[in-house]
Amino acid sequence: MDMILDILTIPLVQAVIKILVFVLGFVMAVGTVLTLMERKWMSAVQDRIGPNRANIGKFTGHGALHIAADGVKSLLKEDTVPAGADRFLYLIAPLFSYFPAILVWAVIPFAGPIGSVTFQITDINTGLVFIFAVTSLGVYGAVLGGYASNNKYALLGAIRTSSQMLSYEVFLGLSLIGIFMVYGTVQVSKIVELQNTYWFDGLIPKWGIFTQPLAFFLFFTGMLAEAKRQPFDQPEGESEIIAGYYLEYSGARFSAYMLAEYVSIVAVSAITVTLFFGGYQIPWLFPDGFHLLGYSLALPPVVVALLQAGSFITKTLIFCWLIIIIRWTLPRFRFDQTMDLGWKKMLPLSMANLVVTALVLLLTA
Amino acid sequence: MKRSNLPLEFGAEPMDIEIGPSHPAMHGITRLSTRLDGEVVTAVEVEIGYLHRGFEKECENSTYVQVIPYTDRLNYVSPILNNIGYSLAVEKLFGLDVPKRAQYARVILGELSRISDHLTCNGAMGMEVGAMTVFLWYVKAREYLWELTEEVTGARLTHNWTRFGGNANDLPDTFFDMLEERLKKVEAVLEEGVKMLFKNKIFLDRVKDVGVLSRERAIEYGFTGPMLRATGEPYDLRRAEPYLVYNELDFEIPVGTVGDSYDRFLVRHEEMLQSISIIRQAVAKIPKGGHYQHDRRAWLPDKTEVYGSIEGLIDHFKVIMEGSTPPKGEVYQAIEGGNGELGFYLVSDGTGKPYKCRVRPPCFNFVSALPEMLIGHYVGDIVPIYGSINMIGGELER
Amino acid sequence: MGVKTKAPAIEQGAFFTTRLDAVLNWARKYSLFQYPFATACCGMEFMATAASHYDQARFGAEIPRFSPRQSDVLWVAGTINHKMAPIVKRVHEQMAHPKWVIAFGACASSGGFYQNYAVVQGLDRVIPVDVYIGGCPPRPEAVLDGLIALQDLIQTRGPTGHTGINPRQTKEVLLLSRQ
Amino acid sequence: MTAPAETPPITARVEEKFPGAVTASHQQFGDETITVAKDQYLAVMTLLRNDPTLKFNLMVDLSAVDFLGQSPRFQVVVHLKSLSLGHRLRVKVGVGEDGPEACTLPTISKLWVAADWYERECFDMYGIRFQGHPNLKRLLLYESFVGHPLRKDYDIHLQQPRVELRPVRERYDYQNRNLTDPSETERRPL
Amino acid sequence: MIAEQYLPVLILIGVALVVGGQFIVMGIALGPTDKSAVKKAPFEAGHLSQGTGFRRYSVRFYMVAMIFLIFDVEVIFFYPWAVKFRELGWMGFWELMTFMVILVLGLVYAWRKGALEWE
Amino acid sequence: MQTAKKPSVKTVQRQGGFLIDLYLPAIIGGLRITLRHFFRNVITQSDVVTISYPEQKRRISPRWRGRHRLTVREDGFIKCVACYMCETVCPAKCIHIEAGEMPDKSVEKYPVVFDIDELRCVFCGLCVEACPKDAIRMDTGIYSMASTERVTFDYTRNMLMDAHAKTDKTKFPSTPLPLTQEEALPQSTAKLAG
Repeated sequence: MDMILDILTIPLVQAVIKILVFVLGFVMAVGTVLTLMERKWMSAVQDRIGPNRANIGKFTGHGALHIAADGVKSLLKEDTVPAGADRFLYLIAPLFSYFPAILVWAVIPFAGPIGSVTFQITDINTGLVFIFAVTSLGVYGAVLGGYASNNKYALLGAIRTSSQMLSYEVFLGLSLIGIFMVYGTVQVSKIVELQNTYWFDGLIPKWGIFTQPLAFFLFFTGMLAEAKRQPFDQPEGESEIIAGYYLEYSGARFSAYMLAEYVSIVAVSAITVTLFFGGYQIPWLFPDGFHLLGYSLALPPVVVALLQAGSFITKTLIFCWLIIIIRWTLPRFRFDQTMDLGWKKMLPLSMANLVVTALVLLLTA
Repeated sequence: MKRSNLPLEFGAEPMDIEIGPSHPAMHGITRLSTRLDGEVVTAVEVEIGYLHRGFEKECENSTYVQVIPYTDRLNYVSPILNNIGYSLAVEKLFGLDVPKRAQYARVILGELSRISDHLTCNGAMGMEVGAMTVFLWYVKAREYLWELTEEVTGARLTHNWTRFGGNANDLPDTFFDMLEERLKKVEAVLEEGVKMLFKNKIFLDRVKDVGVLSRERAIEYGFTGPMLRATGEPYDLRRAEPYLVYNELDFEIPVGTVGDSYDRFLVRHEEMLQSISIIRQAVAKIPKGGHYQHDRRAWLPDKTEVYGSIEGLIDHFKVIMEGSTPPKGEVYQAIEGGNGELGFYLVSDGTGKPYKCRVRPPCFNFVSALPEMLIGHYVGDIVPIYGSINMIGGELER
Repeated sequence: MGVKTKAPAIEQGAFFTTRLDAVLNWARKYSLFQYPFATACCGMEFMATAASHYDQARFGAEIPRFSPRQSDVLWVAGTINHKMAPIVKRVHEQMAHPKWVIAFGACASSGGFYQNYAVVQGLDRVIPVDVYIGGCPPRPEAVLDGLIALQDLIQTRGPTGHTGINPRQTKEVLLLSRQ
Repeated sequence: MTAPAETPPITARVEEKFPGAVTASHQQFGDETITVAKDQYLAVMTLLRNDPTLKFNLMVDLSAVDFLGQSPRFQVVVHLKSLSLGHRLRVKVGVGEDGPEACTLPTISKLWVAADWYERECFDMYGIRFQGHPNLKRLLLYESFVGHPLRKDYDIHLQQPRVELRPVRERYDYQNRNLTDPSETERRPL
Repeated sequence: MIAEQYLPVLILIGVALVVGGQFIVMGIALGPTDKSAVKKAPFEAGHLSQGTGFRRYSVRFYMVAMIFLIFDVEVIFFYPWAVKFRELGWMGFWELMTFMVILVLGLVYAWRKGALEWE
Repeated sequence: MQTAKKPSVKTVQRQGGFLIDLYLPAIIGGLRITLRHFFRNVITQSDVVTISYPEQKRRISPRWRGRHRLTVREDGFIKCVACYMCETVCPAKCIHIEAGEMPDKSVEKYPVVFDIDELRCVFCGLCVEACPKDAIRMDTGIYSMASTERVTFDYTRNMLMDAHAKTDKTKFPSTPLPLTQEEALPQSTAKLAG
């Protein structure tokens, strides 16, 4: 028993366990389920029922088995490689889509620490910069895939992806600077902790959304674009360039792209929640329990951690849902309008946000 | 459109890319061989004919009444309008009078058809710029209308409903029972469409000032219908050359100001509302009476006559075996179809088969003007422009 | 390139009996990504089938993929004329295995009443067809029946569909009269 | 067809400007129609478009009729409409079949852009060549198609496939109008 | 310290590779293959593709890449400043404003020059 | 030709302005609609219009033109007299009739072969209109035909008569018709039927 506990105290072992639980147990699972949920949710928006027929005996699970069907089928589908394609790049391109979606989870805390045990895979002290760096890796998946396909539509998709990502990366970084300034740190765990401080005698939490409302909109928009979700899904451009960069991909590799897309939705939601919606924080819940206006309710640390994890997961799922509903509400931008929005509207706005934040902070300091 | 002052080319190759026929935005049947400089369309060649079904040849080898099912499949989104147009042309050739009730019925179903045409067009335009939900709602609304027409004609979209001298059958009571409720539902869907798209900057950005064609150019190209009205020319055959009972009905002709995709969208939307009002007026005014006036040259007598009298049976046999035999001559009859002036030019040689049956397809002109509308725009603009012209393959290529 | 593409290894056995195959076919039949090759009037009914009232998404046949690589079933909805025939043939050949074809409506199935110089008298003269749906155009109910027929076909015959099977030699006629 | 006693104003105007150009005219079913001589066709069309009392700014339709066995064999029919003045006119012009220059007609696509595609379609369907047309090639059919299907001597069932057609067993061969598979019919009497 | 912090990241990279790689490996292992010429031809709406998909692309796209490089590098300079912002106070603010003004000028220049246009 | 009425023209209103340029109001407005649908459909399913087809069936019009049937007389003999009217009028030429005569000349003619290729059929209903004997009808209510084989769409005379036997006469009541010729025929032919 002691030995097990000893092993558990090794940070690396802890990290592996966390990876297994958080990434494989939560992120991949949610990403997979989202593929179905998107179909169900969009059906609800469109007054339909959505997939519900796949069954084993009488069990259908309201369509849950369609995930299994899709997965098995895609593996058995022919794996096409177009003539003239760059075979190696074409082969490995889908891998790159997973980097941002999965690496991001390294620094995202699921709950507050209990003693020395943290619920964060690793607390890199340059956490935000790490997020920033990793999200920009996602472009490779699309660009390499589109470029290697030897297909003109795919090429268009690839170029669009790269331009769009480049354009949105800039103000994404700028909009985060406001957060740095407000919380004075780039370490993600600290930012989340600091979001549990309050204005007006512990009444209103200093969540990112309240301290940096404009930055939230900028960041969320940028993140939607990074995840290539509507209204920024020009790289896929269903009705113009058919399927964009993954046009030539079939079977398993196509599902790899699709799954990566959903996993990155989860990642985007998690980042947004972490930075702007208090991460795992529940308002007025402190490590020792609730405190509000003098009233308090003491809770054991494990319960607090569980509540926090629950809050984080709930918030993340709400954002996943929101992103999907947005997709089925809005039309998509034209490609040049996406670029215009990025360079000509979002970038100046994020600069202005920076200046205003600096001014406000200095004047109130 | 604003042009940058950078030199256009730094050794970049233009990209020739085939868009269509099997492409989501081309509705399956048009091929645009485009040349792109980056994202900008610099040259377009339109190729059509992927749905050419030999309509005219088939007509020349069919009797007059057998042509009616073929006309259903011209503009298959508003088939009854085609039925009406063709029947009016043949009736003009015969010199037949259609009972008032049949005329009103034609107006009602014709306008229902027009609404379903515009619903499909506007919905598809939404879908093509990414608003899938609106499209599905519009198709849902169209479904309500199709149930209505099914109630009358016995088919959802290939109705084969008009005959020479009236209609195949009368509007049943169940139709009138369902009508108002269905129209209300359609109005509710349109209202939702307004809220989803009309003030949405993303949508406006996509459709505003794209595919502009001036009034003069539009007339040069022979535009009619919503496409022409969007440029500001209030040419509507229901008013310009009234047919059926449109003179007894009040409606406004919506016109646009700029002539871009957005105006076309708005004009179609407004036309749907006008059509709903026309239907309400027509339902209020529809007289009692017969739905079909038999003429022994034109089409079958009533079944009671066939079963009951030898003359009726002979008429019946004659008209089936020889076909309807109009006098010699030629006739052109145009009506306001879903897309514009839908004209039928018939040449009769006195036999049971039309010597020549030509249909003047309104969207033929629109597609021929595509290069002018597309060049200089972005790849992304192809979609809303193409969507706004409401290309209907059956009508375009016959 | 002849009519017959080389049958992939997995497709050699035409009839599957094992449990594993049953599972795999189950997955195939409930995950039918479709390539809507909608050319004419039938395309309107295809829309209607996909829309809220009939919602063919219920069968897992939801996602229209306009890329032949990603689609499993080619819905040819509408007339195919001789100008279009090479294109539909190419698209079909470019589709990744396993693939199925549904001829949607009278024109696609047989040419319908267009018996003239322009129209191919049935899609099966160009590419093998797995399911025919009659009607001009068929009601969405018929379309769904066609889809169910295809699902039954996939479940019983595996990934081959009709390719290479002489329709006259088999007695397994999956006629659906569900009314 | 004989000209009616009272010459309608459009026909009169054309005859006034180009005496002898109108070879026939009628007003059947209220559609005013003139038949013009082939050599005067372009001039008449220009007049119809530009004359302030005519102003036919909308070219509605252009097609042809094949009167097989008559001379001239084809009749190109143009429908015109004036949006400002509200009147319509049908212009017909005969096009012969024989001779090197016979099956041709000057293009009016310079006058109305709309005529461009209509003339291409007419060429495609009837084989009438429009001189001066910028891009006279097949529109609806494919380049490898031989013949012009709307000519009366083109058999409606003559197909020209572009891909190898697979053999299909059909109960009826609709091309040849016969039963190919009689064994399966039930011929027993009731 | 560094190793401890970043080792999990390495493991995560491994996880990402495995998660993505499983599809690729299984797809190749399980999927049927067909090597016919038509099948392998790139899809272009049912036509034979003319020319290759690898081509030099319009210069606009490279312009964006360059502008991005410039701006992104500049943005990086904000990071240390932002973190130390409270300690630097007004002095730091004005220093940064100078920097920002230059950056904005750069953006305005690029904008005016049409480098952000998509024609 | 009727005289033209003066058209009243309405210029459509183009949207624009500052509020729209902000993007957000419209996005929130749109989200409100979609969310309303979403919650209604998730919670009460009140907006869901989907018909779960094979289980649920929607009412179709009694006039719906479905698969054909060949009607029989009261004595069970086929009403069709092989007059070729339907074959003549059929635009799809999908009807194939071969006439035959009864040995005892009790009826003039009857169809030895009456085939309809339902795959070719375009369901225009002209055959029903053209039939002088009310022998062919399309009111079987069979609106759905799908099969994996082309041959299954070839309906022979007996299959079409089966369809008559199975037609739900209550659901698709035949329109009242006057006394027809064959109803007045002598009952002797009844013996020959079957």
